Amino acid sequence: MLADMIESIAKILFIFGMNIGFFAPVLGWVERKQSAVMQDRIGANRADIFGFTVIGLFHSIADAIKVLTKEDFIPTGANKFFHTAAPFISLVPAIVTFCVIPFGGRYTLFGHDVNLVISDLDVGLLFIFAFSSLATYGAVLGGWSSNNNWSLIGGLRASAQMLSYEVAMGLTIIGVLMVYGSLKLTEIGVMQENFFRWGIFMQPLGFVLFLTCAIAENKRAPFDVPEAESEIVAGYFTEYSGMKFVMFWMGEFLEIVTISGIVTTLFFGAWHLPFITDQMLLSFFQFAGSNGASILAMLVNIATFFIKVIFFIWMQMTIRWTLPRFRYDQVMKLCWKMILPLSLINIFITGLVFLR
Amino acid sequence: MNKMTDIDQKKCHPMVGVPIEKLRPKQVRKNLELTLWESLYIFEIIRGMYITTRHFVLNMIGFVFKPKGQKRRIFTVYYPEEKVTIPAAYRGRPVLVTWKNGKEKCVACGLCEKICPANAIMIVAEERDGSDRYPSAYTLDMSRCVYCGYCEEVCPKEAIVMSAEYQGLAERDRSKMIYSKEQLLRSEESVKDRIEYIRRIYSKCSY
Amino acid sequence: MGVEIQRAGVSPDSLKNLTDSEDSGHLLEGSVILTKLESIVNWSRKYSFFLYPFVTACCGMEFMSVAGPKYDLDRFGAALPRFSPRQADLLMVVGTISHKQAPILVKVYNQMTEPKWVFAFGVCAVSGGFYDNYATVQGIDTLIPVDVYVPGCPPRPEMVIDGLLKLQEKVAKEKWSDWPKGASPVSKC
Amino acid sequence: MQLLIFYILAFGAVISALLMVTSKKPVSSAMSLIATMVFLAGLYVLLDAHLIAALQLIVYAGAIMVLFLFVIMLLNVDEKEGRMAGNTILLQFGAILAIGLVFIMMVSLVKSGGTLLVFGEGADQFGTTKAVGKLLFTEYLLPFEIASVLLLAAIVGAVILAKRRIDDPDQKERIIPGHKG
Repeated sequence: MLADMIESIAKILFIFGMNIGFFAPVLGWVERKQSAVMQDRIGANRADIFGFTVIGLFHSIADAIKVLTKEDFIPTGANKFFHTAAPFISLVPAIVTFCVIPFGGRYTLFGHDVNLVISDLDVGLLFIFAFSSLATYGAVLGGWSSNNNWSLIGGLRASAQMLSYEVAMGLTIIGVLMVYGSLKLTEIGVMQENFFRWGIFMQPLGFVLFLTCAIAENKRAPFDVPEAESEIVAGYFTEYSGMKFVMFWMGEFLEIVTISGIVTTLFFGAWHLPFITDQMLLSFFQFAGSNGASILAMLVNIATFFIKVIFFIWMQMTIRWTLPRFRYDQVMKLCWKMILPLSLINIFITGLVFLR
Repeated sequence: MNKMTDIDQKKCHPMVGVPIEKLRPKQVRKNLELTLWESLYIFEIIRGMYITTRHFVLNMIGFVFKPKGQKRRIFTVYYPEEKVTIPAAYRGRPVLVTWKNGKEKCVACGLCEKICPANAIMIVAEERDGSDRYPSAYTLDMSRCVYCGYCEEVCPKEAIVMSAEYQGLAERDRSKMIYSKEQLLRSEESVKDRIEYIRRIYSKCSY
Repeated sequence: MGVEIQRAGVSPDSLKNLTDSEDSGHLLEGSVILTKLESIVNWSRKYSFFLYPFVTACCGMEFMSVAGPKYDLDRFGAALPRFSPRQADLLMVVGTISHKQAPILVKVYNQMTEPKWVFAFGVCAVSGGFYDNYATVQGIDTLIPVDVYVPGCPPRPEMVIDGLLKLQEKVAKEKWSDWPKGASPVSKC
Repeated sequence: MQLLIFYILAFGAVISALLMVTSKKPVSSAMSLIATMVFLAGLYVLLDAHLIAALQLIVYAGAIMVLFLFVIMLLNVDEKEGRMAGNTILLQFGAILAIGLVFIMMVSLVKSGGTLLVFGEGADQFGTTKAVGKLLFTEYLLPFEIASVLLLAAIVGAVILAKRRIDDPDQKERIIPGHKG
């Protein structure tokens, strides 16, 4: 019982620390620096503490402190409760969804069975969908409660876009579910031990469609019509300042991590290295004793998982800095006329092949 | 027009300064209907991402293994530490040129004051030893000056020229931007390039 | 349609009261902790300007060239343009402000949240430039307080960076007791 | 522990349901309804019905209520509009109905001897996706199919309602030539 407690607390702390402590601040810096490198610039590099500029990493610290000391503004006529609650509503689902994503397999440590997922839910995927659908309210309420027309339009756009892409996303994932026959993310992970059983080989079309839908659900660059600067000032967070505004952003950044986690788990073999099964890994580390071997294997698996996640974060950032924004009707057309039929075709073909 | 541009005795396109042999008409697709390949989007997106990724990777390699002696790919000017050299044709802030003995060349004729479109110049003329005219006060309002170069062009004595200076012009106080004569004086040596340039360029184009 | 500024629980304000109250003023005057905190916050503000580009005229081109790869405003941490004044720190007034445009500029300034700074970019914003006529505002400092003036028509990118460095110096030396209190210093327009 | 969580969730559900009825602003009402649904989903999780909980969140809290909010925001519904505060007969009828419902519930609670709530005592596979799916496609196949036919009819109806009639002379002028519907 105590061991279970310690295990789950350690896992929660790890994921929470990884998300809030590492990814949320560092992604702000990464986005800045990556865009700079991609555009042949140098990027933020002048903030220094005692003469040290850790290639501009202190700029995100400066941003954080500045944002904390910025005036917190609530416009007149705004609904204060919802105006304050909206950033939290959009931030919390982004953190919570990570608790069903496995970041490692199953190991036996000192006679104790360790499963590297915070909550091994039977309906893991549906849980993610449920909470990502709750994230809509953050945008909608933020837009409505600001008492501002730009915000309202942004909120309406956000809700319409997120609703329609949720439908499409649900359909794109069904192909994967048919292949692996489970909603449990750990089971899906275990089944991808064989390199040629990875989701990307089973469902290449599903992968492309899912990534598109996920980016659209996250409201990032090619699909950032809810916050289009050229049309509606800053969309649903026009009236937000200081910390609340940054909370929307943090939610966005954490959702990038979550999307990368899901894509890694469903399509890129979760925590497995290609061509190396768990058994091989364990036997490879046999020199360290049985406990040491499983600890080493665990570390290798966690590292593999997070390297894959970081790769997909990088990929999403590249997409964000490469593609221009869609028009609103194009976003809707892409969803209902392209992705939805294609995902239905994908389901049909998968059914033909696998359920003969 | 051509007289102005073939300074280097090279045949250049009058507009862009590119040798004519290198100029090729660029084909522009006028029809906006997408081909089937383009309307699939995905391959075009991959092509775009290839370009950005190539830039990213090459620049990252350039960061890690710094090329020695070569021109670096990232051409950002690290301004306060690094400065670009400015050609003589650049019109920086106007300065008053002095003779070798430190006296200003200006004879306070008032032409620059008249022609200045922003009314930035104000001259108070006086006579030295009963014959030499000189400006006892020459104020230049830098908060109004638009760097047009009319004053330089109209000056009969080459007394006011556009130098290559551009630093230290930003101020926290607007009243500090009104420059007096003492702040404007520069030796002839420091603006030699510009004086040569204006001699060449204004002798070619006679208005 | 006037814009009313409503201030809800500004965190620096409560801290400021500590230094401002008369009886404790002499005690906390040179307080190490407050000075340290002040300098840390000022350091962070110095390196994290979110711009609001109020671009009305040709200087916008030069603004783009400063923000572009060659001169790269991002090096100073001032790269993120926010088009909502609520989120911006630095109002960049780029270009000619006509009298028709003036109320809009003042409105945008009033809508910005504290702390905020203003950057006059180009001679038109500094003094009206050669538009010395009935239609143009003779310098935006007749409307709103300006922190840095950058002359030039348009200014070279280096001049803008000079101005930004000057502003950073100013921000680093700021004292919390100097910040404006209560309503915005600019009246409704 | 489970009982404590149950009480928290149940209390939250009841409070938010009351808030939904009593609050004056339509948006607050809608948000309270969403809160109720989230709490109910928590109750389902307590009863080991994970699939139902997830579906509750996705379908009701996630999709349907967003549409509700959408409509409320777009129409900007006034506070007084559509409220039946003035309609005393309806109010009385509703009160009687509610009291009757509470009475029936209490009777059944007394009859069952206080063991209405049993946590985690379902069958081994109770509430899993597999079990629900199996039941749905074997025992309850007919109701399931009928429901799907009903939904299809609803979709067709919606399409017909939303479709632009080309033969309608009033509507015809509005179609922009060359613009693909």
